[in-house]
Amino acid sequence: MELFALILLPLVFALGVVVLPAAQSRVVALAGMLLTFALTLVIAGRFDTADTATFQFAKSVAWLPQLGLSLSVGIDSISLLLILLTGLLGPICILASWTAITDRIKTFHAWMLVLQAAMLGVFCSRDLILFYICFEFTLVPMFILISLYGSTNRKKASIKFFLYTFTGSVIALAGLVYIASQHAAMPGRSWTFDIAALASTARELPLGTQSWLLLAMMAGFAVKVPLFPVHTWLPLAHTEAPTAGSVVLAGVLLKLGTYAIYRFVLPFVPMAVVEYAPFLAVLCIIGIIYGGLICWVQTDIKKLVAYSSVAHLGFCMLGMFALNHTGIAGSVTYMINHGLSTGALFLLIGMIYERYHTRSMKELGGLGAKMPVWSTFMVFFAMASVGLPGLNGFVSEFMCMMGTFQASSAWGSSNLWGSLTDVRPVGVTHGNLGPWFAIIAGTGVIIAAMYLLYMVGQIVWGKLREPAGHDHNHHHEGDKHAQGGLSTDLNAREIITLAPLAALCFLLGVYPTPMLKIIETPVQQTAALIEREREGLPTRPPKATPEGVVHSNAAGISNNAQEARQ
Amino acid sequence: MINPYLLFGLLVVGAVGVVMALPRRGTNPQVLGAAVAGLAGGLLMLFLGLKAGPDKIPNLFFYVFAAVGLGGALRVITHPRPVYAALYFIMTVLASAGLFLLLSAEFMAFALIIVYAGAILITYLFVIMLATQAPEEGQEDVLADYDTRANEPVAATVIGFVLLAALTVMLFRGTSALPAPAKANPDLLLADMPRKVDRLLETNGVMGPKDVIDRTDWNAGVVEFTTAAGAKMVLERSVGKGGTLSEVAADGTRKVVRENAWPEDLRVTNAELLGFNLLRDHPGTIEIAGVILLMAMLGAVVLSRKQVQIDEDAKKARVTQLAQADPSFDPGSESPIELVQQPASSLEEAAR
Amino acid sequence: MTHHLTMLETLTSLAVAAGEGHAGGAGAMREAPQWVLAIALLPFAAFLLNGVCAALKVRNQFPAWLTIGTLATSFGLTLYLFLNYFTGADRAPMHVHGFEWIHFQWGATEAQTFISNFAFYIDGLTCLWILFVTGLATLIALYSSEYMNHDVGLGYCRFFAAFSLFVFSMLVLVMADNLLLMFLGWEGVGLCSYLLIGYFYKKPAAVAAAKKAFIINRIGDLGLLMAIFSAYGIFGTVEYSKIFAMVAANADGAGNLLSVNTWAGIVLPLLLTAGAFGKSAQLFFYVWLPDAMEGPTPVSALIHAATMVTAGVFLIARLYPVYTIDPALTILTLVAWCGAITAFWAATIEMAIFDIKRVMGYSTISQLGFMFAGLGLLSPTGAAFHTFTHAFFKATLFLGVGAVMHGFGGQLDLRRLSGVAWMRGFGLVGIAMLIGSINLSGVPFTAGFFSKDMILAQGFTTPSTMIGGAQIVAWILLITAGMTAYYTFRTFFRVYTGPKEFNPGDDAELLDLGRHPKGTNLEQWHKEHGHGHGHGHGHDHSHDHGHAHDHGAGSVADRRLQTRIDFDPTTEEFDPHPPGWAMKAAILACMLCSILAAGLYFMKTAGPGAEHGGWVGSMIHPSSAHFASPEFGKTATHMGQPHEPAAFFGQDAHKLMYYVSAGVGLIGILIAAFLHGPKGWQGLFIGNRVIAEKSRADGLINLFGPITKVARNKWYVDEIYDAIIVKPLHVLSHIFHLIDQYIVDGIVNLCGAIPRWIGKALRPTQSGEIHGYAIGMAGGVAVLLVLVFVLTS
Amino acid sequence: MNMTTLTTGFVPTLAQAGFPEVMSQVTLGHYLVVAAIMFVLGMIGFLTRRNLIIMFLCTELMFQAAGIALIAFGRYHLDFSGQTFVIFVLTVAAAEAAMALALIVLLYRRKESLNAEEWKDLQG
Repeated sequence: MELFALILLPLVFALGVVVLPAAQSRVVALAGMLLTFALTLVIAGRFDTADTATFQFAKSVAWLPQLGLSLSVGIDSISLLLILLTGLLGPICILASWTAITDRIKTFHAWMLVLQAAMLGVFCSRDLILFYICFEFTLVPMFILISLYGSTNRKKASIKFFLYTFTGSVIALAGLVYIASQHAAMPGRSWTFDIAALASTARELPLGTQSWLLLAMMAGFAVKVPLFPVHTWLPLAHTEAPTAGSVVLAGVLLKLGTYAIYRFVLPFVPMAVVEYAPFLAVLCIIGIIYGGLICWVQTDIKKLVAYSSVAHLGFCMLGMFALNHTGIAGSVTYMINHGLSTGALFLLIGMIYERYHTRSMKELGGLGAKMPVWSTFMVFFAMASVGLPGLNGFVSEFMCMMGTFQASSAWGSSNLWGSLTDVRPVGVTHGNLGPWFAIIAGTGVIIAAMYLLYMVGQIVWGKLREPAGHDHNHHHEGDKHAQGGLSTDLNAREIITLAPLAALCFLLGVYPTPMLKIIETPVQQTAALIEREREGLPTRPPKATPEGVVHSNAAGISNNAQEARQ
Repeated sequence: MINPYLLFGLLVVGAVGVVMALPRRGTNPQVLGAAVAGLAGGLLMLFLGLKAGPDKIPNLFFYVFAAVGLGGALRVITHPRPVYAALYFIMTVLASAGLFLLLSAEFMAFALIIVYAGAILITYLFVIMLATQAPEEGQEDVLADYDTRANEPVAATVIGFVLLAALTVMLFRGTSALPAPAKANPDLLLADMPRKVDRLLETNGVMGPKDVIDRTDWNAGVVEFTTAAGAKMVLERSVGKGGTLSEVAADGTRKVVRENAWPEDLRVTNAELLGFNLLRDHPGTIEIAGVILLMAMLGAVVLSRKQVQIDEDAKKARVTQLAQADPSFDPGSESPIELVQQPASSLEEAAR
Repeated sequence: MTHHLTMLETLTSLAVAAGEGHAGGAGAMREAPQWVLAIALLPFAAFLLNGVCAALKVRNQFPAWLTIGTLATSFGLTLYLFLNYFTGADRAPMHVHGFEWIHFQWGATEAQTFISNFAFYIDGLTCLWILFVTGLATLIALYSSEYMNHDVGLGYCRFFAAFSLFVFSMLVLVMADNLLLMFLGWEGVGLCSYLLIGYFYKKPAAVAAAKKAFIINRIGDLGLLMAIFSAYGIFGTVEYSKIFAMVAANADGAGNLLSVNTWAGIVLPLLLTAGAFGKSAQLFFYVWLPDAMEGPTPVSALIHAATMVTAGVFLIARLYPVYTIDPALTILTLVAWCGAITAFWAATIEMAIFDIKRVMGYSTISQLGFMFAGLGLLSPTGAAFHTFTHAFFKATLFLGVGAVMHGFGGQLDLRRLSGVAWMRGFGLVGIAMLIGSINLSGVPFTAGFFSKDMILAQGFTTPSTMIGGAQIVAWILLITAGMTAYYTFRTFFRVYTGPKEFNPGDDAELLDLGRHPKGTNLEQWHKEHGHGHGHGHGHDHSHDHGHAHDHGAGSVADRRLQTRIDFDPTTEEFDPHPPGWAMKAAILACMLCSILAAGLYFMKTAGPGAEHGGWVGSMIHPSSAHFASPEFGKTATHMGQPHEPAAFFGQDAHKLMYYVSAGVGLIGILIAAFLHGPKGWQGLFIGNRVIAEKSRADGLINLFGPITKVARNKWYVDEIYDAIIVKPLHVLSHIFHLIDQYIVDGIVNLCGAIPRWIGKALRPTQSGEIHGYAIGMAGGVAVLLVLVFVLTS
Repeated sequence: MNMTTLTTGFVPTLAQAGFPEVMSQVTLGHYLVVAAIMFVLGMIGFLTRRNLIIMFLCTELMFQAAGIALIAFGRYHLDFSGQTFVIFVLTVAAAEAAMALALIVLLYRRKESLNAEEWKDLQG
């Protein structure tokens, strides 16, 4: 029940925003977001940490029983973490837009709350269709946020964002529904969209089918992540979105893709993933290097950070496709950590944009002297993003890369480990990646330092550069009015928006063990599941038709026969 | 039914005739076209009739009504003047009503004449008159350009006749495969009309006003009733011509009281059958029809009340026209409001 | 923890059973008291408090004193630790557990865990390092409190915050009990180095240098990270004690023989070496260190001379057992050669350049080369000893140079200064420089002499069968020692002796020496920095109290600029600004330490290993740096064992080397005196320089022609990197950007455009003419019907 | 009044009052052919004529044709639902006439023309 309440609470407040006068929208929305966050904290507090792999707070309400649809919710520890992240970013987004959004306030806040509800719904749902509805419904608020509140090129960005991600997810839906239909075709089973039930069905499918399903699902989820060749909507959408939109986009919406891959791709089509992991990993690595290098030549700060997301999510996915515990756990923590640090970077850029109305590093620079507090935060979050040990980014990046490094079946063989080593070394797992993947991906770490320090060097260090018409000598008096009374450096509200993120970045960097422990069991189960499938893989082709499918065919024939008799 | 090549040939000829009959500028072989089309149609009917054989050939009136109806239809689509087209349409409607009569649909026939020919077509005529520029004094009545030229006559006719060919071929094929209709006894419906039965029996003097019907069996055509005096009577259609009325004694023996006693009207009419079908079997239809009519009425009221701003082009044209007609006309003095016509209240009435 | 300990015990017993000649490293561990954590955590507390000061906008010297106090406490604790635990006979490593940092279990079995605690592993090697790190940090913090005076209330808090954070990171680096925590410190010092080099963030050169340092370090760090992964892959752990135990047992975590495992024997140490070279500016990684001289001088002294750059040396010494897995010692040979080549390479550059601070920078690179060569030549004790002595004398030199910069408005060109030691208030500086210089040159009986000698002698004694070409390496080092003596005293004779002459104003000539940062426009550079800032150290010199050029308006930086532009050395008088008490105290302390360090060579302590290497030997011997694997131990009898006197021209190399290296050093000094020394006794009666600018060496420059110019420009390595790596990468990035915009996104847009084109093609059908639609519809129906007709007949 | 004569011979009689006799398939075919021709003529008219009113007349023509076909089928099957449907068609035709004619008047007032092509701007 708590989870239904969690999904409904923002919606109720959205209604409140709509009903109440516009002057109160901000307060109502903030209250809604804070209450939602409080509820997530309550849920986290009541979460049984001894049993993290089971879906807790599970609740299922029949919806359309004929079609096997139900409103089924439940969270394991991974969902819990993402719910917490979503809950945290909610109030931050509202606070960040406190002065930035001045017209159509109602619309903005109402849609923000709806977006919050949809995102929470994604992480809570245990029913495929409920998941998909929430997954897709995030597009609508985001589309509106970008197209109404974005900057100059917003129309194109919003349409591209919508169509691109929507097209992909429709293909993914087709794949998922195909699994459901296969499930329904099996003897003794009826239509259901329960994720766990479908997962076991999908695993029984032959490799060829699984490969197609992998392709279909990746078409939807990889766009959302975004993985290398399908990432181009992201920089555009990020650049044009309002600050809050960017924060949510980077913080949570991209995680919908990674979460979906964790939730669907890995347990549904493990054989195909094992088979195509190197290919997917290569895409990730291309994303890391290519995205990073593109960042390096950007002049638009926001675009730079947006492309950095492509590179970072490449690491995240690389860990996922390492298909061992280290990699997957790294990937899960990466979701959280990237949300915190990149979200904060977008907040910082938004603060600058609100003051200077430019995002160009050619016009803007050397703010270190003028805005020391802002600059401190900027350097801090840039370092978190670079993956400096002691801050959160490092833990996940390290684990993703180590997972990749470990994941090599070749490590037991002579070509890598020395001619006489016959027992597999202790620290490696089965897998098709390995050191070379890790090393090449590791150059991304250097590139990350290059572009983030380039950015910091441009806008924080150096001589003060401000846009033309922004005469800094007369700035204080003249701009007070023009910028809604924003102070030169950050004000208390802005510091409050950043401080929790900074604190978490630091805390999760210094003491990540609780987070790692809480996700351990579910991730271990996923990794073990894939390991089982991997062992079954070489002997798979002879029994390419699993028994379940055979049965279903037989049943189909007998049904036809019965019909013929009648 | 008839040879398909013959059919297609006739259709081609008919199509040529229709193309010729459609209005166009310059040489206008309308009459010739109509003749060709009529010839083709006539031949088609002839061949059909010949093929049908004497026992299955339709009533003679069928040919009359078909010829009038189709001729009218051809004229509707070819006559350049809307008024004439509407009048020809009335002709078609009347002919259709005739066909309905032949098909034992008397109610529909007269309803068609009343509703279509009486109401709808009159509305058409009103509108045609409203929407046509009256010729100025001393001027020749000039047809509007769009009425004198058919739009893509060849393409439309070809498409139409291809469609016709497909339709006819398919219907020939389809009708022969139709299942034979099962004839039900319509008199069963009399069970639902006890008062009609009472009335008819009383007016025909079979039953007295105080007599009470005990049992009816419309399948067999039996009515049993007890007279006010207490005698048991039986009216049987099945026995003897026109039915017999007998008195039943206590021991069951019957004595014929009256021959030819079954009233001529004691049966179900087509209109009654239609009524039952409509109101008992398809009550939703009439509801929906009612709603549609209501909406149409509202729509017509709303639409015709709408203030219409005349187009800039039309306004200019009107102003120049007025200025030409009246040299003292000052374009500035006349308020454009006057150019906005008032709602035509007549339309609403016409719609009803 | 109990679980880990039992595992450790198992492994240790395994090691003991298998190992013979196992000298140390994986012996029994001692549990250290919890207060040891405070040694590292106190500087972190200072960092946080400095942050609070910055937030509260403290406008006095409080942050400095806070830092000094904390660091002094930390040093005191270190000293206490040393005296209590590392003076007796038991030198087993100590362990103290802080908290669990990164813990996860990645498989079903118990062994499939990853454990990286915030825990310290302290052996003699660590103790040696933390002693000089905390000690020097305290002294240099004291020095900085005065040196950074001009920024009180501006960047003062920031400076000391970064300074404290640096000390914390450095301590974590050396004290960590596992590779990953060490990596935290490793990256942490990189960050602080970045922040401190870029301290004068308004100066593009400083920002560029900071960025360069960080990025080049990151390249090495990638190697280190991969090394951590490899180590985990091989050993199933990143904790030193377990790794050492396994190496001692010559078995990896799964029980495979280690010595035949190429990945463990070659790749792992190679990756480690990459990390070490990056941080210690060796070989082709060196380019960041000279540029790092853009930072404030105390930073250069602490980070870029004494501590951070020795992290690479520490890394190799710490993981020495891993280097000895390979029986052929391939990677150690590589280290030796690379160290020697770097030492020589840097020395050639030093002899050509005129910037005294950069001379010190290159000399650091060169001396680090010596240390690496020492490690490679199987003398970790020598390397550690040299690190230790170098820390003090190089700090002394840097602090001296800093005092000169401080006093002479940032003047660093040795052709613009002369006789500084004779100026009022600079006497101590002159002495300190002399002490530092004789140490660096290896004048007999100085600390530098003994430590360098240890490495050189080892070079001649190490058999070529173990380290290929060890003797050639030693010869290169010997030549380099001579060159070192020359360039050190070249600076000394030019700047500190001779006629008193100074020229605080710079002209643009120095700019031609390639001192401007890469990628900046020279014109703009001139414009932005004026004459006074041309050489890139404009900010260092310029606190203005005591100067007559205070214009009293604008920010400090503006004032500074005014001062420099308005100053005309020919018409105006310039007062050299002698160092104050704090700077003097720090210089004095460093100087004394570098003198006293010589005594350590003769100090005999209770521990083993003191016979060779004195006190340092006794510290190193029981540590991991002196580890010998069983395979290795059979052949390497010289490690910690009395070895056969190796022949050097038929003599005992150790004994003879005292004389040879002393001779080489003295020859170097005499050449310097001849070429650069002033007339009279100050130039040892062979020099003839009378003014600052001219000396006999000028003729030599002409003699060597382009070689000096090329050497002065650092052999154009920066330019080569720029041309073969940076530029192409930049071009590639632009190409990628274009590809992204026009091809990757283009395909997407094409997919979007195709429906649009189809729509455009179909648009005429939607003309709005009702007849068109009607014909289309009717035609469609007709076609369908015909189709049905055809299909069904 | 003889019901059999209607279908068996070429007898010129109109309809009868009583319940109809069974009709042959061939006779049904005749009616359907007439309906088809009328429908197609109406369609051709709709496609070729530009006058809005005539176009609407043509749609009415098509309604007529549909009505004939429906009633013929009803007659054949001896089922009165066909007629019921024609009543419905009639209703729709009336409603359509009311709406459409009102619209035509509106349109005419705007453009002073009944030409359908004048309104191609309505494509949106």
